[in-house]
Amino acid sequence: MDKRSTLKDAMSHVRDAMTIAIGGFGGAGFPEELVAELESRGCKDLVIVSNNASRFEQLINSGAVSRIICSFPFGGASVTLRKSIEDAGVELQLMPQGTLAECLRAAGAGLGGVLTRVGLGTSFAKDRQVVNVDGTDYLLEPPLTVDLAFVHAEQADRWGNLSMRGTARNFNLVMAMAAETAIAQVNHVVEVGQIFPDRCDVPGIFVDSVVQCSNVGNSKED
Amino acid sequence: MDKRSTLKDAMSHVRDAMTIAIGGFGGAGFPEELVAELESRGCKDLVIVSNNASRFEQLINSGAVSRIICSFPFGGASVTLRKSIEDAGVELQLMPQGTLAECLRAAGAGLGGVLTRVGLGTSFAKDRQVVNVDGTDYLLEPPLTVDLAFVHAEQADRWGNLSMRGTARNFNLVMAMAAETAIAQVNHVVEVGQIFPDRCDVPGIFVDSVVQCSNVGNSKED
Amino acid sequence: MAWTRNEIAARIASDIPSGWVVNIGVGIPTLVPEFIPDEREVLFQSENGILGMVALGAQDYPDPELVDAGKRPIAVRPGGCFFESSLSFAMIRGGRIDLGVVGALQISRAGDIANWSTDEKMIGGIGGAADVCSGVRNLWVAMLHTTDVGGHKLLEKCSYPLTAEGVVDRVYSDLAVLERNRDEWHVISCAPGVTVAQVRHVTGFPIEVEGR
Amino acid sequence: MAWTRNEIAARIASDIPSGWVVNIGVGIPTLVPEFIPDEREVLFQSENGILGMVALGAQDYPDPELVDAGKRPIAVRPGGCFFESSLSFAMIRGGRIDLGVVGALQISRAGDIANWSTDEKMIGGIGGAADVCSGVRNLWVAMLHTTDVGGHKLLEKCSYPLTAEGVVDRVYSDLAVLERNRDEWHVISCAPGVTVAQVRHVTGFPIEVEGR
Repeated sequence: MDKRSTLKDAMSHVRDAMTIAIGGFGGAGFPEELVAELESRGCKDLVIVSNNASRFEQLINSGAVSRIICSFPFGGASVTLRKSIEDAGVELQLMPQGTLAECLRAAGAGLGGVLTRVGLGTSFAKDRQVVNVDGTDYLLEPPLTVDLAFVHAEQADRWGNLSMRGTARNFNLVMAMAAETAIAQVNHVVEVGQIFPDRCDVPGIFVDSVVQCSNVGNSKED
Repeated sequence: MDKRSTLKDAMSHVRDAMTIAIGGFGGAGFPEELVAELESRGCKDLVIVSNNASRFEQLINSGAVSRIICSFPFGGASVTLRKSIEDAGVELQLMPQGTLAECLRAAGAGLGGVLTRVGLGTSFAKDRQVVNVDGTDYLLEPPLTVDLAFVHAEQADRWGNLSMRGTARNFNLVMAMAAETAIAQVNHVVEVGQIFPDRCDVPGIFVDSVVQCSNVGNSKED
Repeated sequence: MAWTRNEIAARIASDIPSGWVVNIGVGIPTLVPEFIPDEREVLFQSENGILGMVALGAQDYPDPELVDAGKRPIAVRPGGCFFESSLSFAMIRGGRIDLGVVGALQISRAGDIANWSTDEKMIGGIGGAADVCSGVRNLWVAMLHTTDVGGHKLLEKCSYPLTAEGVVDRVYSDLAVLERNRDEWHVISCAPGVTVAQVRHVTGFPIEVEGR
Repeated sequence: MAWTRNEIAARIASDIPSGWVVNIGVGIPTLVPEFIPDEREVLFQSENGILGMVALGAQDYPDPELVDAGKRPIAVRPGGCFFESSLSFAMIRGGRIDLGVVGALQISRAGDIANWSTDEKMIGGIGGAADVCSGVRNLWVAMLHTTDVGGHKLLEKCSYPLTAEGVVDRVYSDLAVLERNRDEWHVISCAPGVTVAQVRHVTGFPIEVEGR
């Protein structure tokens, strides 16, 4: 069982019109080399699922993206990104950040959706089924399954076990869980057994390909 | 913020008729000293939530328990426990193990319940609401909130951060999450900062009292 | 004389009890932590996956893998911990966060908050705001009392898209600290030289007479 | 001549491809791991929170914090990992486990399985059986073909409480290996000296004629 892969081989999973979840929160835990490779592939009609959208400006400008599902596409100052999204006719689908995380988890956990009070009485409740449980109303948010997940980790072994540092975990676990195929960009590939069994943030069962970063140590500023 | 407590003080939270979730899977991660103290308190009408029931025979025989919510009360050979449960008129409520875990998590995560296909078409679907999501039926299992959780950890600090070993994590996280008040029995209390921030299995935010074990190193056989 | 942004933050900080876990939003709320005295144990949670966040020290090297919800480099204090997004929002939605301090565009009499978009097309970013505003045990809003042109932000009903319904407990503005009990609001204190009458004048819903 | 329990386990082991993740239940399934050749990388998951479970070595000291779903002491192989219950069942329910090998009391023509209780009062323990049987990608049942007194266990309909509906892919009995495709079953192989006719005789639903 050896999930190590070249960048090109791993990215051969990508097809037009796929839904791709991309981990990271700002630069922390963001798989930038996978995204750079995606940019070079000339795809069409991609649906991007990510917490933010600011790192996908080039992808959007190239016409590769038809929809973005995210919680915080850009801050108020991001005039060019907003214009890019409008010019490219990209559909922007906002979800509260916790609902986004939980819907990805639900997809990965084989659950039928998420019952949450977040968004009740707001525009986020539009088109949502309301389920009453013991007298309390909840929005039913459907599970969010994705074709591919691009995630990032500090360490991986060839079985796909991943270990992260700091706030880099963020969406990477739930996205790997929700994905048909998960590709991990990692800073270091270690021997099987070197990731301590109590310290594995994403069990290899959720990971399909491990790609060693070429740029370990480069700064990743937002 | 100092959550360290004596056994007696921590257990002063216990009242008759409370619902108490007790972590552990067999002996792994089982808070045996908290349970021993519970046995000595002469409670009535307790509802016990735990994966197994075999460690509660004394509590059942003393008449303290009115209901047990669990997945696997006893193996086929546990004739005396079965008799104890029947003699004491204890109501046995079985849940599939994964549903039990997820309903506890849902309670802790502020969700309205769990939509699962596990149990569909079986006796576990009895009295359950069925919710259809995009053409597929799911059972709606309500969240399982508990008054108290008794959990076990290898290490804790005075803020209640917990760290476990091996398969001792099991239900301890979701039970602490689901509880109004969570009491942790721990082998070792360490200084704040000694639990590595990447290696904290239960963030202290879910834990109210930390009780140092008196019997560290004793064998715990099932 | 109206309170400055720093004075608003300091006032909020002085009201946070020891032992509370606090999630802070962007704007004035980001100033709050620096006014917490060192001896008071207040833990800051950031929804991207950290409990025990502290400001980066002058000598600290910024770690690209260690940021707050505003993507600014931070550090973790001893006793802090990291976690993934679904557990982070389980804490928030599950009512484990004692306090959220957020900014706002509009607040309604019923405690509704609009703090992420001015526009029904929902352009802008909601981020974790809906989860935080809905989930925390206490929600305090730090804001200027009126718009740049003097319009009301405390209103009978919000006109902007809501972040959450009926959740605001207190407003800390440049003019006053107000507290809500169902549909009734009263003034806890006014900025120096500001009268309750002046606060009423710039508030779009009634403020109860003190002592009632 | 019927297969022994060990022979059933060995046959199952020989059918598990390298790279699969397998959850094994109590009874005959517990014998399967010892028949996996060392060079084949098969990972065993146990629902109490371990991936990469291996038998305790003769020199290993049993760790009370390290047990399998049957509460027996075990060890973890290099590359294994531990996790809490909700993530464990997320793996199972989410279809990440390639194979479940379980025992059974009854199997129906439609692939229903009853393997935890003989009694509508639901006395007994379901444990993780419902989750495993519903969630795994492939469900193989290891069982004796008939009851102690020769009664059918492979039936048109189960009479015992179901564990899960329509999930069984294969049955490995002491007499034969059977595979299900919707409501149709066929024999993959018979134990030495056992004929398909003999298997039909002790099976409560039709078995397809080979080659159809």
